[in-house]
Amino acid sequence: MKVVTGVVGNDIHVVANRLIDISLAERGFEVFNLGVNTYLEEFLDAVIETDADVLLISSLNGEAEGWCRDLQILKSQYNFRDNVIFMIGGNLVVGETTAEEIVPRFKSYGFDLVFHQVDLNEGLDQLELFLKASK
Amino acid sequence: MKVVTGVVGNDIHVVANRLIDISLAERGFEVFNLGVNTYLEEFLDAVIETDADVLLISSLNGEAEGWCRDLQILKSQYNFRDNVIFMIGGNLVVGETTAEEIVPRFKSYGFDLVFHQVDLNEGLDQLELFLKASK
Amino acid sequence: MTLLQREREIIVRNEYIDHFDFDEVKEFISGASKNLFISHRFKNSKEILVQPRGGFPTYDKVFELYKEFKDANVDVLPLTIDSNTRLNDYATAKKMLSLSEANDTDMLNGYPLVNHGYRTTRKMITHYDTPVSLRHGTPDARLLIEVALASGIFEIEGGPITYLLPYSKNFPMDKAFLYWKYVERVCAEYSKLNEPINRESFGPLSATLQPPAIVIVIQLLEMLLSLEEGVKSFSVSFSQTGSMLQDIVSSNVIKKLARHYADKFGHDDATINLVYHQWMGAFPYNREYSDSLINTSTVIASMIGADKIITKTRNEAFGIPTKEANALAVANVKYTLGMLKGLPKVGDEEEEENLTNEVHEILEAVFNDGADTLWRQVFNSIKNGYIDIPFSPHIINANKVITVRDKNSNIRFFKRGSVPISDKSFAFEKSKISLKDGDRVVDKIIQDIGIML
Amino acid sequence: MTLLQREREIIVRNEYIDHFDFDEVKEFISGASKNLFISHRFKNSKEILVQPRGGFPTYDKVFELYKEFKDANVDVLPLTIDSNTRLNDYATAKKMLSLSEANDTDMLNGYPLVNHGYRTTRKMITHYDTPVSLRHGTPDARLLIEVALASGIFEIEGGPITYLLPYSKNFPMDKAFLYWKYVERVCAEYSKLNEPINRESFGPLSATLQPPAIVIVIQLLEMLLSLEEGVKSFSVSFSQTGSMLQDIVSSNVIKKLARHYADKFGHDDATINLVYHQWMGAFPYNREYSDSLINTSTVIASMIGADKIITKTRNEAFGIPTKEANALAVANVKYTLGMLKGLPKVGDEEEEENLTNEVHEILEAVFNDGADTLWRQVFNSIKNGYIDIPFSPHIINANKVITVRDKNSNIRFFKRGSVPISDKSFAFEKSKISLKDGDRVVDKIIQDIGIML
Ligand code: B12
Ligand code: B12
Repeated sequence: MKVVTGVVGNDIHVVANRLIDISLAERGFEVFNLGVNTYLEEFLDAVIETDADVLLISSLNGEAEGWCRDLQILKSQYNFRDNVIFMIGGNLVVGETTAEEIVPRFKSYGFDLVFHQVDLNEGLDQLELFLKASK
Repeated sequence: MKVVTGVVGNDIHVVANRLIDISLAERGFEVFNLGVNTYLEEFLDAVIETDADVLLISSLNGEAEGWCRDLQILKSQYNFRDNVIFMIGGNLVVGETTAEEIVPRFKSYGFDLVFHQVDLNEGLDQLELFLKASK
Repeated sequence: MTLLQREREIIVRNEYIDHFDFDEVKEFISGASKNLFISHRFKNSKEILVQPRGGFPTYDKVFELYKEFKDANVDVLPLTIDSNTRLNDYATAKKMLSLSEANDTDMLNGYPLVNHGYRTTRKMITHYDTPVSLRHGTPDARLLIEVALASGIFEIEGGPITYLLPYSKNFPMDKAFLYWKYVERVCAEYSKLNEPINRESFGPLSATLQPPAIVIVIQLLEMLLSLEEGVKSFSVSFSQTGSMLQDIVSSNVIKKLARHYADKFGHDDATINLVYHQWMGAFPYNREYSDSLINTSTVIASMIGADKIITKTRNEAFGIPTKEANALAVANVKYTLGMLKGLPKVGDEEEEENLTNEVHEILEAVFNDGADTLWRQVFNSIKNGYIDIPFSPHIINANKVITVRDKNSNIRFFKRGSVPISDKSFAFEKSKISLKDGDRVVDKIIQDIGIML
Repeated sequence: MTLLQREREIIVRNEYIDHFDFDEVKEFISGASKNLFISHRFKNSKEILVQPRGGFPTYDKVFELYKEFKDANVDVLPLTIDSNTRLNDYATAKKMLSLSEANDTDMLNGYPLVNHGYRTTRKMITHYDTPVSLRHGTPDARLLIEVALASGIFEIEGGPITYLLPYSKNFPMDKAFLYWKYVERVCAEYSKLNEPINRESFGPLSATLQPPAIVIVIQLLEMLLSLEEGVKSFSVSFSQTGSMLQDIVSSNVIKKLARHYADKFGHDDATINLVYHQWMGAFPYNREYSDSLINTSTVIASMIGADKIITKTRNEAFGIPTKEANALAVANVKYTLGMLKGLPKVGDEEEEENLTNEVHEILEAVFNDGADTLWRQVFNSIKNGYIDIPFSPHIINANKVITVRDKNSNIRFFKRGSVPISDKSFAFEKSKISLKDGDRVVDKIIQDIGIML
């Protein structure tokens, strides 16, 4: 399984990104880590180039919404193969909002899995469950 | 002006009592301090004996209610001269209750001035105002 | 039958308790779980044990309180006794207990242990299998501690001085000494059966501008009076003074002198631990500030290397805390302690020397008293003002000592009264005080009482 | 006209700002209230100054934020700049500012100072008559600091290393050095007119397992680069390491070495202050614990004798704090600082010696680099990994250093990469680490990052 990952936008919070890289590798994924400060188009290009199964985006500084709300539109322009999983997690908005409010919103932007203030291991467990279920 | 003061019931919190003693004296009152652990009857006896103008009771450990709710009854048994002021202050109940709830209750027991969690200087200022007004 | 045993039989023959079965109790204690003994925890733990305060009238409410505490990862559970029981008024306690049970409101400010009895209470204590500490304030605690020990409560707080001078107006002091001698002896007896029963003194006293020298003297004397009767595990304690430096100095001195005097009096086999009370004086009417205060005292407890810390809550100024607020405080303290490891050793030579001298000077005067026993020497020393604590409600206390804070908040003797510290020591104290011209001492005292407001 | 002045004229000729009147600004600074200068406060106050973080898009919201802070008795106000301005994207900042003003929602994560301009901003700053500190993270801060200084903001945070390695992925490092040289020079110029402008370095860096030796080296180098250009008042800083002892050791060493190197390079007339950042790493998702953490770091700030403390809030893990939560944190910190007076001097000789050695060893390697100027020596040292910070997002950072915590939570070098500490120093570090057999370093690192959770 191939995963493209990185931190979206002008966000430079790198700590979780390093840990995600390690954890994905340990779980047997082939990881392409674009690092911090990566724009949505760069992510999508990388998914195409690597023929990835999963795109796992992090966002910590609250910028996620601004950078990701056009995912749906971009998805329709790119020609993804079926079953690419779009996943985002971290601290997704500025200020405080509940997950109940945020998750549906980000799903409507085109994400399959959304994790607001959720530990990465729990998120990765969920990813594996999701992968199993959609097999 | 003569004031009888002390801490009611089995309460041994003495710190405020010492300060009240000093503050009353400084304000020109003649003070009869019965100290801590004083029962209501002892207070009333002292008022009679000293011909006091004010009875100033402290209570800190939450016992005030149990010891003071019979003041009205006792007052009618003792033969006080007019204008004796009955005053109580400190931390008047166990647990937390608002002053709005407590003040009327203690007034109904026969107190003229009731101070729950109020600084003693503020209380003594109020006493002096009250004395002026009732002259 | 020993004289003591005869006295015990009389004490437990009381209309408010069921038949007291000494043999069964002996057997229970002999076989009791090690987890119930704080002396065992002290031996096997390097961490500071955390103990809150708390007690409610009914069994069920205490059971729930304990559950809340356990969820907050408490180390030692408290059992605070109601004030009627403290005055041996079991009749009123009984009445108020039934009212509390019937109406589901608290008609008592603690747990009436004697009325509940040891058979019931033991269930709760063995259920949680955690050390419980008895917090009372009872001058005549003979029956109370019999029931407590039989229930599985293996730490008894108090002492003839520390539960008298701050807690009573006129209870006869000689009686207090004799009743506490009983307590020590019973604890000593039971200590032979399993792990030792721990005794703890109450260092905070009136919790208001208490001079460390007097606090330490009292701690050492209660320790000696206890060890003298055969107690093998004893905790000295003091409360946050308001100056981090003074806490550190007090801690270094009390640890050193407790060991020194225990050994000197032939009790090298006794274990001595140090308990630190979070700020015991007037709390601010501000929950945030109270949290800050509590946290700061947790840091200090770590720095001074206390063996146990007794916690307060953010509700302190307002009233008796709910079980939730109480458990929250425990969780926060545990969190902070968890982050403090490998702290540097700190001290202050000059201050420690001065405090050590003062303690020696006062103790020398006590030991030089002509009486034939230690307790009588102590009795006389209190009566003649060698030992004199500020803000005691007790009529026997001399009330001649006046203390104020120096510019760094250390508590200093302003007037020494009859306390026999040397001129040199007193000069040291006075040299630290800076009252400006025209400053009135009473204003300074008021300000110093309200230092945390 | 000097070369610098010519560059300045060009920089301020920018479509997003109104005419920049250098003469008027000069006059304003010359006559500005002393209260606006933190350098003046440092000189005349023995207390630790308290400074929060914070900034909002609109003038009105910042004005309110400041009011809230003032009510909480703040000492130094922050002005945090939005991220577009940080990247010199004034067009976007302008658009988002109008949207924020029109819709009353925050479309920027800070104050777009350039767009607001100095004439407006100065009103607010002179109104509060309190020192303001510029918090940005801008590699090319030339225009920004011109506007800031003209507004009355007389403390500028940042530096070519500390605002680059943790904050950027690929901004060219040589440019960063040159742009910051401009900043230093302008600050130096203005420092001649009234009280000195204070420059402050950003010691927390990536805020995650940063080894004190590297932090101190970077602090000293940014200090020297600044003083070299004529700055006379400089603050070195570091953030809570997670070990009280390591904070104390770091503080003692950085204070001593900052003075040492400033003097050695001929800057005996410069004032050096120490700033302590409350915990900058991952916060718990628990407001109570966060309060405890914040309070503990306040106590540590007092113990290490910092000159200024920069505060966090109980909302840290959740998101940007409201002005109320932010002001509450300030009030609590002030409360705690108020109760900590006359603290003991603390240290640890062995640790301080080791840390001092490490700093000297790394600096020696930097100064031995063949380049002709200090900034080029530093540049080369970063490029070749002499200076290497864990968890930097910047592509130039070597990323070969690995640190873990020892059993007392001190941060230790596990791999030194190319950092030129001696074998002896490295052996000392390694000797403290106890990884059990079978322990994986990555698990240890994850645990060590989450130490406060
Ligand atoms: C360390 C830190 C920094 C360091 C970063 C150093 C670096 N280069 O990495 C420094 C000091 C430089 C910094 C700078 C800034 N920061 Co910052 N920072 C933090 C802090 C304290 C910890 C972050 C961290 O490393 N955590 C440890 C890692 C392991 O955990 P994590 O990142 O939280 O991620 C966890 C989960 O989110 C999850 N996760 C992450 N990604 C994903 C993805 C998936 C799919 C899943 C399932 C899970 C997942 O897994 C991780 C482990 O559980 C947080 C607050 C906090 N959380 O305590 C603020 C915080 C993230 N920062 C914040 C901000 C705003 C900034 C700044 C803009 C400055 C400012 N105005 O305050 C700049 C950002 C500049 C920029 N261009 O982005 C805000 C974000 C606000 C918001 N979302 O509302 C926070 C929340 C602080 C706050 N309360 O204001 N910061
Ligand atoms: C110090 C202290 C003690 C010391 C007392 C030493 C002594 N002999 O004086 C010790 C440790 C011995 C102690 C013991 C106990 N205490 Co106590 N104690 C306190 C504490 C921390 C400070 C009291 C104090 O000295 N304040 C300083 C003085 C100057 O202020 P003050 O007493 O609060 O009085 C102010 C005002 O109330 C006002 N005031 C007082 N009287 C009057 C009268 C008038 C007319 C006016 C206008 C104003 C006024 O003026 C003062 C200055 O502003 C308070 C909590 C707090 N406030 O922070 C608890 C507190 C009063 N104690 C309490 C309790 C319950 C006890 C105990 C029963 C033990 C227990 N179960 O916890 C025992 C009491 C035994 C007994 N028989 O009474 C409770 C009372 C609960 C309630 N009301 O709901 C409190 C509130 C703590 C708590 N939150 O649980 N205590």
